[in-house]
Amino acid sequence: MTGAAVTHTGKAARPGFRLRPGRWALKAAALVAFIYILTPLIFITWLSFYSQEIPSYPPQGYTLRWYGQAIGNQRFIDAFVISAQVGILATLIGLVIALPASLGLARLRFFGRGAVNNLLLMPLIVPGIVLGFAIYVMLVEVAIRFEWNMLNSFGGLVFGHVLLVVPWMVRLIMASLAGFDRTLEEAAMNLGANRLTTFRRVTMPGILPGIVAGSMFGFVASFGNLELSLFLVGPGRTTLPIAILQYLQWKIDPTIAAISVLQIIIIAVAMLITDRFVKLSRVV
Amino acid sequence: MTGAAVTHTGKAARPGFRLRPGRWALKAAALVAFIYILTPLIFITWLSFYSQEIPSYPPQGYTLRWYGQAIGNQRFIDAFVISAQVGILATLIGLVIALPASLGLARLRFFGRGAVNNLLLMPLIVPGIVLGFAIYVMLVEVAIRFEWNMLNSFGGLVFGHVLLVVPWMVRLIMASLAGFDRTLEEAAMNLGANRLTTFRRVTMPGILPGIVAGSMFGFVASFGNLELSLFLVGPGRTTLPIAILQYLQWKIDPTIAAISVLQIIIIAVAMLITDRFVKLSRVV
Amino acid sequence: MARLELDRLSKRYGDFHAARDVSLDVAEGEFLVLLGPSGCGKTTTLRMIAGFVEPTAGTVKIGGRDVTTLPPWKRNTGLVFQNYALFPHLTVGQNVAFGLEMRKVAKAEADAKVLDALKLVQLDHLIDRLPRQLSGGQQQRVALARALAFRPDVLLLDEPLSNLDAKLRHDVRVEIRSLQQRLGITTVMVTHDQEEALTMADRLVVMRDGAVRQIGSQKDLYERPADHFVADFVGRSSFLSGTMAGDAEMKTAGGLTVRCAKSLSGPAVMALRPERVYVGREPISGQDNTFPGEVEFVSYLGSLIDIHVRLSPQDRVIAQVPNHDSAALPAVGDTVHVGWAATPAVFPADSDMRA
Amino acid sequence: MARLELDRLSKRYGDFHAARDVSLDVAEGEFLVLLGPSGCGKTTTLRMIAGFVEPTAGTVKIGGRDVTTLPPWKRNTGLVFQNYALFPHLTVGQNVAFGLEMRKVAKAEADAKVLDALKLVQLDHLIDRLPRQLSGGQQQRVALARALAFRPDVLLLDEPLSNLDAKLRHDVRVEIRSLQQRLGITTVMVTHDQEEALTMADRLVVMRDGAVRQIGSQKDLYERPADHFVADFVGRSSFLSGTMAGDAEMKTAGGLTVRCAKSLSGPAVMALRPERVYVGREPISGQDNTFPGEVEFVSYLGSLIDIHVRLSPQDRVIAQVPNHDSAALPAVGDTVHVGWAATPAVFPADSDMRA
Repeated sequence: MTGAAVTHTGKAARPGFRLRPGRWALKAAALVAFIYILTPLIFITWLSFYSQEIPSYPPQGYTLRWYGQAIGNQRFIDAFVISAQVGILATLIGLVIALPASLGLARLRFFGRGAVNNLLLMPLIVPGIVLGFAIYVMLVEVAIRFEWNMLNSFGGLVFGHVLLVVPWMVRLIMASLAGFDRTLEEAAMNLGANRLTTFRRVTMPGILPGIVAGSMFGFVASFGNLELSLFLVGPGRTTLPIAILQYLQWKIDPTIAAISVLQIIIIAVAMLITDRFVKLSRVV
Repeated sequence: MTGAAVTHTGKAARPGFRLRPGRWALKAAALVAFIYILTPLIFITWLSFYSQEIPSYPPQGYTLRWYGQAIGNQRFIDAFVISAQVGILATLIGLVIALPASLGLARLRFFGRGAVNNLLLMPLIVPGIVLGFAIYVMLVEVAIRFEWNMLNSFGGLVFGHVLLVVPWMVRLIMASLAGFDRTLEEAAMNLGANRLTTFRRVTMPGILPGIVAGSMFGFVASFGNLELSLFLVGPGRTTLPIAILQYLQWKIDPTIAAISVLQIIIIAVAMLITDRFVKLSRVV
Repeated sequence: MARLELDRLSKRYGDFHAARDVSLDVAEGEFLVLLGPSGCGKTTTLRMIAGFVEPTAGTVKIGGRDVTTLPPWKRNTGLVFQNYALFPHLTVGQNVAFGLEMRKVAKAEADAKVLDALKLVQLDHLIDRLPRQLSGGQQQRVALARALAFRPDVLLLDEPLSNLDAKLRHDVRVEIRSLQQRLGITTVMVTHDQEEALTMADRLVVMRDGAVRQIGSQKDLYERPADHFVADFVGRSSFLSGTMAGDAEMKTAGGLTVRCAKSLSGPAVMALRPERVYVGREPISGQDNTFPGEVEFVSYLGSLIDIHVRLSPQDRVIAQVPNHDSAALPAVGDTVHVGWAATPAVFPADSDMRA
Repeated sequence: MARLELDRLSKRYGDFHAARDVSLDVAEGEFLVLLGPSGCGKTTTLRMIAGFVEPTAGTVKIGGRDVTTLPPWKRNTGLVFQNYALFPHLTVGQNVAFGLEMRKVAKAEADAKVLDALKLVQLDHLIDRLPRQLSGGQQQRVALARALAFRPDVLLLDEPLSNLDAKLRHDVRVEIRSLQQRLGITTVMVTHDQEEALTMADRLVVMRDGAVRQIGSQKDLYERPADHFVADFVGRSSFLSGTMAGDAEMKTAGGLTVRCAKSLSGPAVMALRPERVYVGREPISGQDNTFPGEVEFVSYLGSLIDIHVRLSPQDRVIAQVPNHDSAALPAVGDTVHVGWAATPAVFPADSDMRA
């Protein structure tokens, strides 16, 4: 018992001594990265409280007015609702596809497994505009060929967004599966659980972190997507990023800053909640 | 020696028998996910060979003309060069920031480490339009305050794209570091290598997969980005995704399909090459 | 609490035979140990009994019922895994209750049985803990309780002690063995540790390359090993190699003529248990073989002392003497005499073995 | 090839003492083994010698030079890691050359030394292989060659055999030991395996809870253990616990009066080595203590047989008899007599120890 304690303490101290200059340099680098990413967020937050309408320096005063405008704007509210609906639906459909697909990819050896695996990465890295145009073309062809018009429909939008959600989920669920001890499944079967019960009672709880994190990231990827939606939204069915873009084409005032800050807060809260259940830094 | 062989064979056979129905279901699910992602890509490829200018069905014939148009279009060529330059510069700057930051985050315990870690995830999940607007606002404020106008400059564009590159790199380098056996560093130091030599001769080769994959993903994320660039490009300095968007606003013909296919091919080739050095499915 | 019969059980992966024609008959309440180096097929055999590996040929019967084609969850075996495999998200009590729950045992009855099982391993006070809050030894005992709670027909132990530290291992050995005897449950254990096997088993099975080499009691294996491999793997031996010269006589590589109690022909190997080799200042009387030699190495092993004696450039034997208080030990370089009785432990040389 | 001196070396992590006042003096060419259970501070001590852990207090001297504040790369020690830590992207030859390269040895000379080092471990034919193409035993030998190639002042071995399988471990022990003797290199090895420690060491250091409990030869530790812990950890013992009753007499928990060869007072524990306990049908003559008892358990261990005899409900001793051919062994339930000489192995009871 003491043994374990000692070994751990010993390991925590690994980096050894006389490494302090190096340590400070590394900490400084982490700080630079931190500031680099934080600065734009600080500026936009600052701007969202400016009292003047045209961004300039110095601020003439501070106000909460823009938040009121952002929350009160019916176009933004409608767009937010659409984005949320699309994101939730796409996440649910994505889960139905991604969970068994991840299990298959993680556990079975079959011809073309590596190819499938790499292909599932593609939506993460193919330019959004290319992917959006590809889906657009597909829906056009389907509409012409089968006279089934998904173009500019809610269904088409969700269909496209599922494509954004699945890769995130597959990645994160597979990461969880990689860390899952399969002898637990054998133990369950030995104790009398059939395959389905084993999955429900033992495998699922074990990979829940990956499922939660995958759903969170999938939802957020869908919620914030602009490029795909550009091709797929229909009249009167605008997602939040498009509503923001449209607003910006018309005028630039701190309303957009306010609505951006609100989105960042919502996402940060979602991350913190997820992080309580799943150490994101471990799973992502 | 025989021992090892046996154990491995034994493990490969783990899933056991009488599980065949389940296996087929999982393979089918992986296939569905595969087809889901593949279909849009197939459609856009098909379209790029249509001989008629207006997408319709059935195709009236096939041609390579659109590829010629895509490659011959000076606007696309210029935009491609800009995108490549921005991507490469952002990747290099990103590497300088991300490599020490990853080392610091992976190896040191300091106050706020978890926060920095999660913050570095944010650019992956904060909506691109929000991030783009935030950088835009920041550059505006900096321009007003310090009279240093990065807005609509090449430098500003690169600055923004570094923000896209860093999170990918940090993730992937940290994943490599997590799998790196630190006793190798102790071995090197014991053999007489100082800290720098140890890093160069032992640590670097060990985490090279993460660095390569991180650079690849970072570059691709920068190359394909639309939202950030929308706010940051200047007159006569258009990135490829923006050039495509502008072209699409003007007309929809298979040229865009052709240029999309070209991009997909370039990215796929980059992935395959990277995959030769680094098993992407292991590191991403 | 049932008889377990394996009949010519085999498992092939392509060209590789993980198990070949393994036939065993384990009596009700017997404690059988499968012993062998890694890769000998012992784990494959255990996994075929539990139902995780499908045999290529042969049958498994538990309590007279052929279970060869049944999935693991219909076999009613209790398996204790090497890494314990406790469900990390369930408490100790829920872990132990799992098997009962799968068998749809009523809540009240299950609760009582869980408590009984935990009392057996003296951990009933930890019923609400999570596995990660327990020490390795405690986890091991919970795994045992979990495997016993639903009264399996056969208890299967897969190197259950290999993750425990040395001192604890000694205690747990005795605990498991006495629990098994108290419950009278048919048990098959797999191990590569011969001391563990010798102390716990009613009967032992030595395996190699997928095949059974010898089945017998501790005494059978030690005193009458079936071949060169068993003589080397079970207990310590020193070996003399040479060629059979005539009736019950071997000519060693170094030219000594050694009497033995078995007739063979061709290249052969003689196994000598170190405690049956006597050392003295004078030729050893009353032994069939006695040779002079030079002490090459004296190894102090606590209760025992090993004396390595070189009889010729090619022949070396080890004699073991108990470490009694006043023993005047020979020193390295001394000339001594060693002697031993003619032994039947002479085998055709096994080409796979180091001599 | 230098003397190694540790003077009151200590390492604290907050309230936790990983090592306390460890003082050792290792002579040139000596093979010293640090022995103890996990967490006893042996690895921390080794890491302080190698320079990976900064001592809170005390000094490390190698060849008379104080290296306490030098970084690892300026210490000239050769460390063999438990997991070998071979550089996976370098060949065997490049691995072995690494230390020479760091010392800027000219290419031709370095090549010759690499070959020499690999010949020492008989692996010169594998010079162009990558580590992953080698077996565990071969990797271990490459690690040894790498640590020796640049002629370190001190060779440090961190449980170098724990990742090898049992049979191989025996061979490698002898190999390392004879190589060390041939090169005459000062060596410190860390292990938790007492058999390994006993067979390899010139001198042993038993550690517990960060502190040195006893330093001495095999014989010192076995025959004159310093305390309860050492008696338990090194070699096998059975223990009688009780209270000192008078001059060199202990009253056991079960009420027996036992003579010993040391005077103490208060609660005490007597350690009995099983080979010094004699069993017979009659009271044992010529021994200071002799008691009747009932045979509780007979354990067949190959060359040895353990007989567990219960003397009273609270007192049990283990007698070990060599497994000679015609020994008529007592059976479980028999009444026998056991006897042993008055021993100085009586210690104040250690509250941390199981009795």
